[in-house]
Amino acid sequence: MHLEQRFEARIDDGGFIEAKDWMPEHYRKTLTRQISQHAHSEIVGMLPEGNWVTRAPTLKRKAILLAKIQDEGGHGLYLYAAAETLGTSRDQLLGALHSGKAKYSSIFNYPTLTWADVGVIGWLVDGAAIMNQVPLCRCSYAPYARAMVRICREESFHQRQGYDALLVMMQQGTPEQKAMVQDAVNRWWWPCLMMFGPPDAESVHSVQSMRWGIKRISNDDLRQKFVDATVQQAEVLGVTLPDPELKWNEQRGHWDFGTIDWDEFWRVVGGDGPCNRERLGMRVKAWNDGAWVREAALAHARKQATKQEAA
Amino acid sequence: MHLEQRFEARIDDGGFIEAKDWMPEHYRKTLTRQISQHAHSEIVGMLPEGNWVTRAPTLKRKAILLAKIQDEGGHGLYLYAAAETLGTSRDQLLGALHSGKAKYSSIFNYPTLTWADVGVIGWLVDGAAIMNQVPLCRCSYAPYARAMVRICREESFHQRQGYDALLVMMQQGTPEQKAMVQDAVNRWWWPCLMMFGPPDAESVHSVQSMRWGIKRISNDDLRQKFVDATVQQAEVLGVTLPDPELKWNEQRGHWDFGTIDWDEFWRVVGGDGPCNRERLGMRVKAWNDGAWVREAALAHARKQATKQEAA
Amino acid sequence: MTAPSITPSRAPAVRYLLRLADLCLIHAQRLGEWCGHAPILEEDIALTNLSLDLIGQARALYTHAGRLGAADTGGQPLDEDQLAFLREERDYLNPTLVELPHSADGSPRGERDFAVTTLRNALVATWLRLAWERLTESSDEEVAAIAAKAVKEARYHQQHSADWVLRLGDGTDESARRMQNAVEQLWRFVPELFEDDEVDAHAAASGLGPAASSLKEAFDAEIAELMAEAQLKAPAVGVFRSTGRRGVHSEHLGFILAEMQHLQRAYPGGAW
Amino acid sequence: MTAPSITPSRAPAVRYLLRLADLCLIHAQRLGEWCGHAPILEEDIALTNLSLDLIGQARALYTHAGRLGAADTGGQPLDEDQLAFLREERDYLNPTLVELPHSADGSPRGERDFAVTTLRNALVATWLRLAWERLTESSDEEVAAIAAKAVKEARYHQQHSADWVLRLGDGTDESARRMQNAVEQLWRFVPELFEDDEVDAHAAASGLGPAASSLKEAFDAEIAELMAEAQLKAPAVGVFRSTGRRGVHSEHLGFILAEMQHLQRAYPGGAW
Repeated sequence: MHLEQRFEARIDDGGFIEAKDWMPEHYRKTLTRQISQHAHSEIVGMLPEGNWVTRAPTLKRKAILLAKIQDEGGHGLYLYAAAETLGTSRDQLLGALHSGKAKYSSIFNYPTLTWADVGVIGWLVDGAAIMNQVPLCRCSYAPYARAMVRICREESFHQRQGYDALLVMMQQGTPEQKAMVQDAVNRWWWPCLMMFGPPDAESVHSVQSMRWGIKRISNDDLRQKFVDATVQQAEVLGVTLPDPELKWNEQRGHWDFGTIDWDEFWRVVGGDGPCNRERLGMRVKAWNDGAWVREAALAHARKQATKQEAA
Repeated sequence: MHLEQRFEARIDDGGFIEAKDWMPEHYRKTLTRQISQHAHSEIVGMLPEGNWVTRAPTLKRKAILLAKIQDEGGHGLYLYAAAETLGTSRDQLLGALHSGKAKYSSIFNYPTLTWADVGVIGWLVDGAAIMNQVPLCRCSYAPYARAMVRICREESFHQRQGYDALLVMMQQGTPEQKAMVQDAVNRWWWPCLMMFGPPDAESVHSVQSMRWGIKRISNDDLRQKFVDATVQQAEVLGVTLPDPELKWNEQRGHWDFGTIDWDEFWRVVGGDGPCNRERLGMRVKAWNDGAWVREAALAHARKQATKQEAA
Repeated sequence: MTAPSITPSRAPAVRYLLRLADLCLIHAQRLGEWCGHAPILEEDIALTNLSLDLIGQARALYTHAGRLGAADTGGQPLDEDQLAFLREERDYLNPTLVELPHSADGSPRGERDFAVTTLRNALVATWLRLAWERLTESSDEEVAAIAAKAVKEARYHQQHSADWVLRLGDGTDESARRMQNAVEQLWRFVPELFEDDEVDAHAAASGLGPAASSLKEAFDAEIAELMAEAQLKAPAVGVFRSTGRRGVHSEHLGFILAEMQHLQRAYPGGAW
Repeated sequence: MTAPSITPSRAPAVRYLLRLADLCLIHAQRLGEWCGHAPILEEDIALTNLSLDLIGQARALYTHAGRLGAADTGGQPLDEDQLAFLREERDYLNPTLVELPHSADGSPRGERDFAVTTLRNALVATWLRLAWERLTESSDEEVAAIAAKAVKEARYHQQHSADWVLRLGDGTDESARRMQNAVEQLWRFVPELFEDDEVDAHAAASGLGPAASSLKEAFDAEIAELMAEAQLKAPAVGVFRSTGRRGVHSEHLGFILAEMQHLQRAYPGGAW
């Protein structure tokens, strides 16, 4: 009880837990699940954007896209490393992803159908991710919190770049380009609102996570914050958010919005979205196709070690 | 000696040899080699044109191209069937192709780099092929001669279609399209002249083949005939044939032309052309990848036969 | 001298014909990828022939859709090539099924798998034969005439591909495994073929052609019979519905179009 | 509002820079195909980083080539995107080596093989590092400045890819087999990297940069050492010479360009 009390006290004081500190098994498990899910999201998230690397319309946009994808890979790295501090190896975590046991953000099960989707992913998907992630910079588990600080900084950069790409198309582009942007917004808006997770009333893990400082703001509050921030950005951009019920509520001081199709959310989370099979299939394929490379790297390292010992 | 005399007499009379007739072993071998080489050329020839099926610029041209490739497959079929009448199976013949033992027309070791190449293949490559093949309609081996009658009819159709495609581009097209046609002619002209084979003085198989009515006109004579016919077509088309030495020789009543780079010819025949590896590699790959299909078809046929016997 | 995209009329009859034409075109385009690479020469010829027939059907439909569209918008009729090559992806209305790659795992750059091709050919040919049969009675005489020719081709396509489904389904263990895998890959894209919307409702009401849903019963019966004979098992159908016929495609179509449209886009004003 | 092709100046200095820029661009384009599919996450990041550096190098070179071209023709300078996206295939001047697919058998739609990618990365990075080193002394100050930055990147690229050649060449039997196969596939496209013509002669004479042939000795020595350490055997070099640097490419480049140029071609006058 002594250890657990000290842990609880530290949490209550708003202090941080380090990897070598004692922690309850459930805290460890919850964090491992959450951090690895986040890491998986970064690397699965490389796929829908990677889909446009060879077709980016200018060299500048191609460079920005490549840099962004590279950053996402980097985020994956930090996050796997943070999860590893909790005692599960990256290979184990990837095994759980590949077997379908672990989840990744369901947003990446939607397809990127036009170049505007790349911009919208920056603006809305990264925007929603930031809303979710900024509070995690104060997460009680220090290695995770530190990773999140760096990640959030880069994500806001990505968001600005995505928004800028859309702004150029909307302000200087052809009618076809403007229609392309609007079409992308229409397809991504609702799935982005789902990114904050189920309504608070149905959110399973929330109470304990709040208590432990792993989660600091509720799903619905984050979602509202996102809507409030986005409405104005959409106006500046000149696109219509595809929700006829969207309107300012003077009394609440917030934007009201329509009902989210939670059936769709659960369906896509459950594996029956437009691209679930493709995304997971691609990751598994990359892993399997790369097995010989990883084996060779190991074998080579072993040979080198043997040579050095002999010398 | 009796059989051989009767065979020789039939040839001398300009008569035909049928599959069931006696024939000298060397005649059989020479024909098998020639017919199978011709069959291989048809199926390898599907590749450079197949390269443009997904990119044909209009639906009409796509349909014409598909029909042409289908015809080439058909020619392959008749020719393998004709070769089989001489006692070698299609699988054996393909085995020789895949192992690199058998040859196919070296012209298909050049790449099709633009859409104009497809037209030029019709006009020049099929044009040269027809020059080579028309005399074979009177070949002493009847099954081959019959196949050639049908093939030549279709080939002249292809040639007209290729020429027509170029004519449209040259007469109604943009400057870029005209440049594309001229570029394709520049690249294909010399390899087409090589299609008639080495100069008569160096042609190994010619004498015996002439004697047997397998070959009826010499390489150099065919080549001259081709040049004479093509010069005027090029003029109508508005393209320049890439040979500064090309000029009318009043005395000979023929067009003189420059020296062919026979080093290049032998290099490409020998396997060191731009696409030799790719073409043969593709055929071998298609064959290997398709092994499970052919095995399944056989297995299914066996099952059906067993069922019918049991019934 | 420009080749920006054209936007076809959104009249229901035009959309109905474009759905059919786009199905034929994109299916043909995928089949064209096999040119010269089939497992046996006879099949190289057959796949090319299928592709050729489908292109012919698409051409007739585009030409007619272009005329109907002009009657709707009052402009010049769009010709077959403008419709085939100069639309944006969003305006292609083929079902998602025909744009999928031939690979065994659905990956866009994977190796072609003849099992996937074969099963899709059988599914599409069965659907098309049923559709063409009904279209021979279209209230639009031009459509009825196109269907009268096409239905004969579709019958052959169906027969040919069903024969292959049987051979491969009931061939070797390897071929059976590949065919069952193809079923798993493609099955979730089949329901879209029978999803009605206002375009179907309009076609059914006007007598232009059958609503998609009205082909389902016959299709299910024929395919069930074929699958049983080929010893293939149909997976359960989930809730997912692909949406190509409404212009929202998979990530694959963009690559198909980039390749297919390249010359028309790169040589504006060209004559071919 | 039109996007027909542009034709760059044919001045030797412009062609010299375009050869280099196109090498960087097409190499980067092929590397981009790996995005999200690498054998390990670190390598996903590294390949993306390589691609990114190469795009940066290409951009600087195109911009400068566009200005030199304008000085030659007297027109407006072509910008980096016009040069990168709006030329016909014939006007791309990259060596054929960088446009080859990643597949183990050289087939255009085959599966990517990391061995092929790795070996090519090492070959190209070695060549580029040698070229950039010499270009830091270019008589054209702008080129010298581009090279000064690029040479550092190229050093890292060479080191990184050489490390992988070693690991895979001297790893398992399987990896050694794949690497040796990659050598067989790529080797015949290497000689082109050292073939001089009038463009090289002009660059050497004017001090713009080294003639291709002048890089051969150092390249051969470094690659021979790497191959020996990785236990790979160099095949005999035949007479065949690829000709991409003269604008006559393999059948692969057309597909790369169709994909790469699609948006620029399909949305003429677009702002991105």
